Amino acid sequence: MSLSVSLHHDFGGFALDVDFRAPPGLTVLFGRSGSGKTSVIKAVAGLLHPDAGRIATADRVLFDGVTGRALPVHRRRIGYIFQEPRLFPHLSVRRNLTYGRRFAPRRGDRAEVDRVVEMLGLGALLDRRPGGLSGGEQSRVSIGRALLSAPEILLADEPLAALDEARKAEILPYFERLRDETDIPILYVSHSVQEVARLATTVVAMEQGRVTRAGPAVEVFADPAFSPTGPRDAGALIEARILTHHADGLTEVQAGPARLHLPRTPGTPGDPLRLRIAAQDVMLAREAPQGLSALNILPGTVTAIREDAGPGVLISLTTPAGPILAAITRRSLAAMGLTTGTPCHAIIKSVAIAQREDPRVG
Amino acid sequence: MSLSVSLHHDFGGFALDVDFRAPPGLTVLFGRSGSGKTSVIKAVAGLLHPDAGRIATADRVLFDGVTGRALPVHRRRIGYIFQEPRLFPHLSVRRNLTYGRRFAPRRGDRAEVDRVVEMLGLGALLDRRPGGLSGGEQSRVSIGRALLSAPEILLADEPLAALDEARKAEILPYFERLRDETDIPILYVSHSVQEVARLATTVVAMEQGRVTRAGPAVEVFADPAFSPTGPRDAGALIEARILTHHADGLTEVQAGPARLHLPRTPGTPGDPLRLRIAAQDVMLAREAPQGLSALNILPGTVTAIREDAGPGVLISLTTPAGPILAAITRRSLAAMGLTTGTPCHAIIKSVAIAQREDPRVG
Amino acid sequence: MTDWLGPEEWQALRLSLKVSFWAMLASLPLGLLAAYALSRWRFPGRQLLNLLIHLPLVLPPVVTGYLLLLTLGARAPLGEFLGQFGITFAFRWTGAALAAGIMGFPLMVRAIRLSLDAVDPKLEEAAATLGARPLSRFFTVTLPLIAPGILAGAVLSFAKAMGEFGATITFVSNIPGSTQTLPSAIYAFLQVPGGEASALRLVALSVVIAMGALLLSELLAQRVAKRVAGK
Amino acid sequence: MTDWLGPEEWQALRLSLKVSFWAMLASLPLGLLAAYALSRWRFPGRQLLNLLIHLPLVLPPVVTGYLLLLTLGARAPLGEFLGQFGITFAFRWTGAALAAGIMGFPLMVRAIRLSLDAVDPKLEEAAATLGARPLSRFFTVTLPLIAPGILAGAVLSFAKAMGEFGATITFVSNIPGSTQTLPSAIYAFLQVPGGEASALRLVALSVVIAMGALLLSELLAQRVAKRVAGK
Amino acid sequence: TLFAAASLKTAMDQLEPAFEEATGADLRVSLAGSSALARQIQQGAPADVFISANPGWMDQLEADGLIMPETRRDLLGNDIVLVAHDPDAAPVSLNADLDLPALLGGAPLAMALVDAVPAGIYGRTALQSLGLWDSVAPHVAQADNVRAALALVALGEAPLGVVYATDAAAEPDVTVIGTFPKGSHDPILYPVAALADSANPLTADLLDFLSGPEARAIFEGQGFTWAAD
Ligand SMILES: Nc1ncnc2c1ncn2[C@@H]1O[C@H](COP(=O)(O)OP(=O)(O)OP(=O)(O)O)[C@@H](O)[C@H]1O
Ligand SMILES: Nc1ncnc2c1ncn2[C@@H]1O[C@H](COP(=O)(O)OP(=O)(O)OP(=O)(O)O)[C@@H](O)[C@H]1O
Ligand SMILES: [Mg+2]
Ligand SMILES: [Mg+2]
Repeated sequence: MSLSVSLHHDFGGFALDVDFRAPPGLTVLFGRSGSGKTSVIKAVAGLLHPDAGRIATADRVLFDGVTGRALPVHRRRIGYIFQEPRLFPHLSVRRNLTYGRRFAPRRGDRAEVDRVVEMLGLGALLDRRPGGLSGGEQSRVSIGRALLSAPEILLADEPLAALDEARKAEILPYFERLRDETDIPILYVSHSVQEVARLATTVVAMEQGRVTRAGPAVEVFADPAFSPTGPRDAGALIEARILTHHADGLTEVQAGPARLHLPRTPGTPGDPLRLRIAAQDVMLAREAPQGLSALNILPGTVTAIREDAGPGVLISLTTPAGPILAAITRRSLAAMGLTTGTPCHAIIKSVAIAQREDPRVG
Repeated sequence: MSLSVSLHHDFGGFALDVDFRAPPGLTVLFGRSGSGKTSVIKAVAGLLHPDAGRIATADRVLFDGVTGRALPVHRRRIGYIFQEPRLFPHLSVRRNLTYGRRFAPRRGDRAEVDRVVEMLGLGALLDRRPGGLSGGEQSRVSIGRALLSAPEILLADEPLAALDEARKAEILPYFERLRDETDIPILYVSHSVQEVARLATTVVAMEQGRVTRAGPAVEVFADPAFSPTGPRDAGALIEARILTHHADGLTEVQAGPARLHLPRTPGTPGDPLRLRIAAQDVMLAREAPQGLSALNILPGTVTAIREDAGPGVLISLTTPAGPILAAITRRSLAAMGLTTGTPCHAIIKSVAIAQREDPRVG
Repeated sequence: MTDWLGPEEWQALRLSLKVSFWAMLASLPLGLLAAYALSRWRFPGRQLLNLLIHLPLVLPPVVTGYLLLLTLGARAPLGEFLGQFGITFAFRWTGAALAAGIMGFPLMVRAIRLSLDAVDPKLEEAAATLGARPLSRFFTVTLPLIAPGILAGAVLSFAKAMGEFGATITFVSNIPGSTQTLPSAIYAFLQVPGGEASALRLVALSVVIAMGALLLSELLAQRVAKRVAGK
Repeated sequence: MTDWLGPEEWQALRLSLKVSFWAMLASLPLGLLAAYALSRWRFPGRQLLNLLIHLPLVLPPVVTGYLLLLTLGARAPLGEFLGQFGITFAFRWTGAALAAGIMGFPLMVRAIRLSLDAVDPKLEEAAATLGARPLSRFFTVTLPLIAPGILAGAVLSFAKAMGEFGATITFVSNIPGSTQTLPSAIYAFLQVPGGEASALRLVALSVVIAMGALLLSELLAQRVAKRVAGK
Repeated sequence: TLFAAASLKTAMDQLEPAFEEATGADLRVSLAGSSALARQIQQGAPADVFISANPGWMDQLEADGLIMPETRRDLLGNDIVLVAHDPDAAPVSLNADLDLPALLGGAPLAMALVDAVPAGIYGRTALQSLGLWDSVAPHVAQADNVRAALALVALGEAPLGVVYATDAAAEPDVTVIGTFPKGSHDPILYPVAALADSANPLTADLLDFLSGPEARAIFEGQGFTWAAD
């Protein structure tokens, strides 16, 4: 289901003025500290009453600035993972987790609770109270609490910021599954390019209370002009499909007519898969190189060269697998004599492709 | 100044049992959520009274479990950046920031306040109260508050977790300067490998309340057995020295007898520099490759091969620049026929080296 | 014990306990409501309500008792009206409880209100996002969090009721067995020369009872605090 | 106004204001200390102190006044002892203030203590890590955060003092100009036939004053709350 | 300073300016319950003259040596009466045949505290000596003082009450339906005395003034009887 958000609010000193559509899937709100991400989410949740605007899903109007009607928070059926944990201090972890269940119209099965507890590694903490939990433990409980309330809209405000990489890698697939297997619109705030690349269906970039860029993640990421946190985080997204799992632990995928190797990735042949190829991880060569440890070498043609202030340049290439970006130095650009239209080879280490945080990979 | 921490504490259900020395510089506490990092820091701060142990710097005993003497918190002269912001709700941002100054024996100059405010981008918020600040704004104020209290020990518990990359990049150099230019022991908790690699003088890895590994960062990172969050985060640290800044934006550095190129890095020729070369970013070739966009190719010899469960293997190499790690696939290992003692070339994209989060780089 | 206390005193003690207990219990829901209204709602007449609640504190108890007599006495319009439904206060222990409850009401409301004001609204917000209706929110989040204030309010109200006598005796008089409470008995003893010793005995008794109530409430409050602190 | 009130009543009003004001003001530091001790320190005799503070609530006011008379009267050892230092309470307005202060003390301590209990100890910890000594911590962090409780305590104490008379009249009698407060005057009026109208006038007066104090405290509390909420 | 029972307030309000006019002195009158005043005197109150509504307290003070016994005299007298709320209530004769419970019709009889407050004690003694007490005792609502008892009758909460004649006379909403015979109870007396500690030169003047004709007129105006008669 899609969610459309249009709102204007004046905080006195800070004005929020956004208008975007979050199509089905997961929409990432991306932007610097203080750019208004949490405020947008609060408005969707009903905790901020905007001066004007309209917030609606396909079948429900949550807020209408014209009529002034606002659905009360508790009837919006949202799951909100707050930026800070906000746990109920007087309830055990278990009762925090299941708090929303009793209000849910369709109450998930008990097995769902066990699954979420398992995924978040909260099994040993169920009878503790939030007071004594570590920071990361608290934020995991808060994730679980929102997920278990059977929401029809999920709002996640930097849910993984306080967690270690291994823990993140255990939780990310859950969000992927939510994105792929349910119809719930998800608004997700994150500062991590990796998280964004991995999860985003749509990216909404914000700056000073305004949307500066919004669109499908694949498009936004293929654009050399979009480098969310400086050019070194540029990278293209490639849609692929699993072909086979090899005995030596590699998974071969089909991306357009091209085939790529990556570390074993869960899924059965035929499953779709999204790969992010960071511009930094791509090397270019005029001739097809030999005897390299890199397994993936794609022929391609330079379509654009973007030079910025720094010593690096961003090269856009078309390859059989799709458009990709490569970040190389000016010096290499000159040495290799690349210009628009030059054919060349993109060398990608297999282990560099793909879903970075997953420890099962690599 | 160095800090030695030895403590035992039983929470009932969770036992903390650590013993490590933090030599001068910055010591990173690294470990999964719930491994006891915050508890260690709290004990140093005096907010947790351990059952037993001893915490002392070269000239002061903070806690002595034998005599039972514990220096009161306010006399420990610490600056503690808490995991959550913990701002004083009734004070303006300005008065939050300067709260510790009046208690400091040597009161920093006013310019110091301005510098910190500037670095943290808090200029526009000084007269606001914490209540209305965004998550990232709050955590920046809390960083500033601790830094401005003129501490003699700095404790930072995931200080940058809530910040965007650009903001992190503005703050990290401040910690570097503290590390390099003052004598203050710094305990720093972080889940980010990049932060750790960039800042750590010493790494203390924790698991379930125990120290599993402690030592100088360079050593720990060169060890293929140390992969803090799974093998894909392995990477070696190389100590280098700036040689020249080239006109095309590259900085040439000397690492042992080898020379490497990296994007413009601040500093004057002769300045020492630490580089992290992620194992993932290293490609291997039996023959010296030609016509590649990669600028840095180091000859080397395989010294060890570590195979784990996954499809990847970690190769340790000696190179003129120092020991480095390369992560390649089993398939490539087989195809290239690498074994201990095999000479080969390590190919490193210049842009992949170095201090990743700094936007001035790249 | 029965030796030490005369039968009338014994009766006064029992009655005092009954009156104080019911005064406290009956005030609780109203006190909660009033505290909630004052703390959370903005409505015209809010300050008037606030003042009204504080009145018994400001007025000499006799005046409060007299006003009660004027409004709820058997001959007063409201009193007669309620009397038709079998609700009478005049010269009944219920009247004593009412007077005591009213005298303790400002104390109870204040205590609860202070606790309410200290509840982090973010937690109620969180409950709302999880689908809890206002009433559920109140019972599952707010109420447990203000438990210390409720306890404090209850014990203040109870203690006040154990000591109240000015309004009570003015409103419902002093009828042994139906409205003679401990404080009235104490007062009576103090009116006659040489009655101090007898008065002291009863004073000691009410002190012991109040101490018990106080200790109990402290104990409960500690438990609640521990739970909330997550220990 | 001066027409409407007789000179004695006018005097009683002034005295009541003085007595209530000083009762409140002098209780404040002690109330703070007692509340802090009860909330934060664990010491033997803690529950005894707690009970002692609550006593005036439980005891009939006459008894409290009598006990004061017995301990601090001109003939009592402690009273004589203090008298040597020029501190006398007996039959002075200071005694009225003392009695009123004591009667309001449990209310004040409770209010402050509830606020204290609600202060997040993490903020005090943060202040400590920043080098603030316990006393600085208290004044820069705790005190501003419990301001609502202090205000509530102060207004309760003031209101109680404006209405108190049982203990006051028993302790310091009812001497116009030195110990006759509004409530005592009201009491006296109520003792004679036809005094109701006069009493009512004084009652209205004290209600108006208490209302003023209440409104003021609410206003201040709102300001404080806004500041803390970060608006 | 004069300590006087609170029930004398109206009289004192008139006496005070009269005395001040006569002597040019400043008289201060503290009005409170006799018990409170007596205790304060025991604790060294700075009073010069005490008028008690209760001879018992004066006896107590005398026993304690706190008054000058030679100055003690009974100043005022009073009667107790049966009052009714109903303005048309027929007068009754107070004797053993009176069926008080029937008159009450199940409603209470308002009195002051029958064991503690003088008016209550006098009333109880009178009813006892008339043989009415046992039948009426269960119906007695005891107020903390006469005024409160009177208020109960005035408001109609109690149809009947036993109060001082002085109070009944001043309350328009009650009707006196009977006066208890003098012999049915101890004489109702308001003793006055100078206090032993009094060093005030005007004390004697005040005592004289209180017994003087001007004071007598004022007291009798309030319905008190002159005890010296
Ligand atoms: N009072 C307590 N009672 C029981 N267990 C406790 C208590 N305090 C802390 N713990 C447990 O001790 C462990 C370590 O907590 P700590 O806060 O030090 O973790 P951490 O390493 O900082 O984790 P994170 O990265 O999530 O912040 C946690 O599992 C926590 O639940
Ligand atoms: N009540 C308020 N009054 C004034 N300014 C406010 C108020 N509430 C929020 N703001 C400002 O609005 C801006 C956006 O806040 P918001 O919490 O939406 O930021 P954010 O994008 O979530 O940032 P972060 O990544 O730091 O959490 C901030 O600069 C904040 O200070
Ligand atoms: Mg935010
Ligand atoms: Mg922690």
